Amino acid sequence: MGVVHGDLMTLNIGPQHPSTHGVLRLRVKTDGEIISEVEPVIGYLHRCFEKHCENVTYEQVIPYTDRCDYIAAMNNNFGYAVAVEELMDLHVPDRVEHIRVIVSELNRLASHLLALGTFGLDVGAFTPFLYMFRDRERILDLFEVLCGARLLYNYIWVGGLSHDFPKGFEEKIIDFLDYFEPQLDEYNGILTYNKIFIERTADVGVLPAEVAISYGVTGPNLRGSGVKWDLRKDDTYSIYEQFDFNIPVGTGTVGTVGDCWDRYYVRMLEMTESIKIIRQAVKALPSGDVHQALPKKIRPPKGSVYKRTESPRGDLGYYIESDGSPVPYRLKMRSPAFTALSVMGEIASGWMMSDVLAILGSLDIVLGEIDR
Amino acid sequence: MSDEQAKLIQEAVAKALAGDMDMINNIEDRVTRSKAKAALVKAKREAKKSSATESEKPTSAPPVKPSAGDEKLSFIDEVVAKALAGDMDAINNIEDRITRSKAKAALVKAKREAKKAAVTSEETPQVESIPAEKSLNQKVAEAIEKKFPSSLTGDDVDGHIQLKGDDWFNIAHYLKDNPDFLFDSLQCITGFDLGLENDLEVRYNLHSMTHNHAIEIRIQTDRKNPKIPSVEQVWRIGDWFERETYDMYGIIFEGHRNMTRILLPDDWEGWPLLKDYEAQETYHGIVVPKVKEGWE
Amino acid sequence: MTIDQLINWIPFGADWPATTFFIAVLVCALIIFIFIAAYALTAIYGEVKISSFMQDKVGPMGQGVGFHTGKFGLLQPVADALKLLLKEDIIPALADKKLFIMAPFVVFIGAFISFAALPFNQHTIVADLNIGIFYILAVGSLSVIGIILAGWGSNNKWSLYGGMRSAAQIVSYEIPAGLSIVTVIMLTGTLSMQGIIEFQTGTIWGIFPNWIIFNNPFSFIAFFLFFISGVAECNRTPFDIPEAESELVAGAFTEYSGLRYAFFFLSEYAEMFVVSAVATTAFLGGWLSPVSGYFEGPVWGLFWFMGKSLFLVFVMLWFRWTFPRLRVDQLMSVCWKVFLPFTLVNIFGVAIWSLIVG
Amino acid sequence: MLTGMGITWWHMMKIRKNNVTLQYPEERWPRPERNIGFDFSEYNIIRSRLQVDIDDCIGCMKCERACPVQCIKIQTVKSGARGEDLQDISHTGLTSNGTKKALIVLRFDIDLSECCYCNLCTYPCPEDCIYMTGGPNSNKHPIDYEFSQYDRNELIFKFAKEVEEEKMAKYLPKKEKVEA
Repeated sequence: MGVVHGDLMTLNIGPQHPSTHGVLRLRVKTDGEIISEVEPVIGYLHRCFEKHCENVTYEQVIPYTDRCDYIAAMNNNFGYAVAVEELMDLHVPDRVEHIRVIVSELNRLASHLLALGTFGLDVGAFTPFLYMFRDRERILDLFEVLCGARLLYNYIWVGGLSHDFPKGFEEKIIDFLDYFEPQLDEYNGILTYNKIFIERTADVGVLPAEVAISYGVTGPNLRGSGVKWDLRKDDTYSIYEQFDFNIPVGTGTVGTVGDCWDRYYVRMLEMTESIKIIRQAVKALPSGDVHQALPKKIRPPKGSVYKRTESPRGDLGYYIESDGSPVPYRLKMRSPAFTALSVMGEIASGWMMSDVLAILGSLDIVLGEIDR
Repeated sequence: MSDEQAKLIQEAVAKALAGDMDMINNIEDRVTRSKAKAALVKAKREAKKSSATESEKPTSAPPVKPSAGDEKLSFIDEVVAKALAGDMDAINNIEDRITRSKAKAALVKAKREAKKAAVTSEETPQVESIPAEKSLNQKVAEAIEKKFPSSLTGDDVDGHIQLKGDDWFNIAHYLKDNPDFLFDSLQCITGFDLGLENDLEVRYNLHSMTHNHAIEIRIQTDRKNPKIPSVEQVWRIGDWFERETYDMYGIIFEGHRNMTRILLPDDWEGWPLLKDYEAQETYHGIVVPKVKEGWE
Repeated sequence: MTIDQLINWIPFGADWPATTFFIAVLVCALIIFIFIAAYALTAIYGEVKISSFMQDKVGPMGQGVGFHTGKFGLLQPVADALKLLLKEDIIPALADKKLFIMAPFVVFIGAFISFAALPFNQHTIVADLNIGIFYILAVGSLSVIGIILAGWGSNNKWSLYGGMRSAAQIVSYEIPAGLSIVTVIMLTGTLSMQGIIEFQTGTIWGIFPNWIIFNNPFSFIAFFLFFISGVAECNRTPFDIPEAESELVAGAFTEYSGLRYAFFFLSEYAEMFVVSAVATTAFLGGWLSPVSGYFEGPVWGLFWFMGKSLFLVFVMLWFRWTFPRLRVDQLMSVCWKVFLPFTLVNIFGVAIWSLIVG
Repeated sequence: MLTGMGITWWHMMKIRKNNVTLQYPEERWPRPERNIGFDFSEYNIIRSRLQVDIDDCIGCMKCERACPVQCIKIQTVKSGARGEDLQDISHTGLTSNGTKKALIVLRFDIDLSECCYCNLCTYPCPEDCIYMTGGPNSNKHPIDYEFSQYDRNELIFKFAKEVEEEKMAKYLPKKEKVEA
């Protein structure tokens, strides 16, 4: 792009930058506006999650998984619980399965709202961010009623749940969904089809499908590039096969397939899908006791398991090796944001300064999950 | 212990085994008498064990517990066997409370084993009924064996495939390009420390987007200088996963273009996830563990 | 109440002409400064309050305990002013001292001087220059120098970015603004602000006020062009790239705090007011009342003038909370590839129009 | 372009009261349930602060084991007779639901600066004497989430009863007394 090449200056989009979604440093080589090379530097938020897990029993690992991806803590718990249950081949009553699906889909809504809001902020639109956070507040209130906490829930346990739905909770969820559905096309009106927004995001940071697969990118970023891959459908866990929902895929309506706008729009469509799932799950909610299958002492048999679930950012994989003791021998968490950030170096070089941040925002990374 | 004392003890034990206990009882020196008694008990136990082995019951009787008197154990076995056959009163009318509870526990254990045996027996027929479709792992293992002889180490292939590290790079290429495998996405690389002295292991979870099937490949390297060929060129995500495994385990991936730490600061000593890792006291003068008085 | 009326109004003015002139100028400057300060604070409060309505937030509410910001947060501007005055003025160690200190004042002077030619009322104008509008446009570009000084002076890469960007932006948007004013001058024939407003008296077909905006289709387009390039000139969204929070932290003003930052703040709002004032004078008939017969007179004039320009300032606020930000190269391409040809066509159009219509 | 402006205009005109900002000093949390219709006593739990009724605590240390960050420290000593009331060190022998206490709790500290508020300790407690204040437990202890301190060490909440040294010496295990 740039014809005039002065000597390259390295610039640190440093750990304390307003739009790096956490503590991330981008070491950037640039000669003015055009950025020729981006190298993300991570590790500022490393809390040795995996070393902790080797000294803590299976029940006590759950508050740690919350703190990895603190924006979608329910999905983390869910992924971990499903992995350990497969290790112990423990079967969970139906009501627990339904509640788990409802709760993690609600958390997916909250996480997407945050992702789209901050993406709007990176591109400069300030108001949609506040609209989205106003609605996210409602979901957090619901979670607060359910398990006391707004962000780090420690709600889904291995083998069941910590609390059951309080009386009248289902109606509240339905009220929220009825309120929330029309808001979506309000966001579309103010941001998605806004000419300047389209100009800023179409054809920016295009991520071709093979590059995405080779970089292990998953979730909305991969679906934005046109690959129809969603763990809830392709490698079903829990009871997702009982619900019918389709998987939105980037089609390049505005720019080319796989640009920032596609990734943004895939998340927007995914929200409508999640609403569909929640409605079906609430309608089909059976009765039963959620504490029934909670094992007294979790001692999985020797062996290892690698289980993947669909978190709002992509494939959240848990590799757990147990040696029969109540403490995991080795626990590795494959974080989707980690792979999404690794592709940053590839697709963000050659763009302008403000585009690099727009691409970063569209990848929707969470540093807690990257640095573990 | 002088030798005549030893002789005296052996003699006393021999007599006691034959049933005449008073020889042992009237050894006046307290120490030798207790030694003799100990020797007697040991002798008895050997005798018991030798007799117990040939009388091993065909049914999955509860394993012989060395506790309590030996004859009591065989009594429990019979009672449990009877209870298994359905006649419960044998157990109920054991008057001595301890043995009755032991018998009941043994019964429960026996039942559970019986159930488990039944469950596995149901499963196994399914697998045998479709022998034609060999599991994916076997197919991959055979393919690798054909192309790269002597690179498979482990034989048990159902859970994972154990490989030797040396030509892992072209195996990886082969796995990626082979039309009926097409493992185009490397899901996760997990470093693994098998134990304090034995070696390190790296586990690759591969997945194919088109065929939607997945396998796990494990490669072991020794602990002193762990070296594994890098697959960074094959799957681009390998770059960061390998750097993280290096960061945590110290496994050096040859051929990796930028083998540096990714999460920890570059000048951090030690590999944190090894089992024998001690955190360094201070890092650039900052005391690592948080000091807090009024606690501990 | 121009300066010369003021001069002969001062009692002992005749024998020391120089000092009386100086006093008169001083008095006018003071009045304008107070006006700007008051206007800026209310504009800040307005922006925060209106934006909070637009965004479903509560905005500065002040009820209850402790020294809060008054009933509806009315004391918020006072709180802001106090904060800015009392905050410590940090000068970065490696900063280029002279430039760093000079920058905010240069920017403020740029905005402050152009108040001299704004016609608040039929006869309340500080200096009714006969080249009024040309003077304002010329002086308006002075603040660019200030921003570049700030960018270079604070010696950090980010503010340098901000400085360079705003320089490119303001300079390039001066041209479409200037050219769209040319269309107005072609109609009115005079450069002086009062003259322009005189031209717009009377009505077209009895009901429409004879404002230039309704005069002909070309000048209608010229109004929007002028207004949007005016928005770009004072760095407001969607063109607020120099101090884009999400990219350059605060652009050229990152290192400033306390009083110096206050001056930047004041000059930004003053610049907004100047642009909207010029837009109202040139296109919306300054202090003329929309219903040509009634509501005349000096007080009404002031009301109309302030009403129109404050409405335009409100529209600028409205822009800010609705639109995302343009990228720098898009900004440039919009200016050179879209606005410039349009304005040239406008000039050509107005020329033909005035020929035909006469 | 204009649709966007339309939306902000419509929002401005229709000033709705259900915005979610909470005026902290005046509207203390739990705020009147404005938009979700749940009175805070119907919450399952509220994660505010850990509180321990030391009279009910039988010193079983289950909460200490359940804590993922090991921020609870308990020391107990065998009391003379099971369930016996020891007035001078205000040790109640019986808990509120009648179980006899065999241990005297010398030290029950929770370091709330390290506590991660995951509420895992309240589930295994047989006497339900460790709980989060407020919400469903507000009858036991009103809600309290404003306990910030200036010094980190003051965040170590000591729930055991303060007793002078020589009074407690009587109950320390005999042989320890001999050496001291």
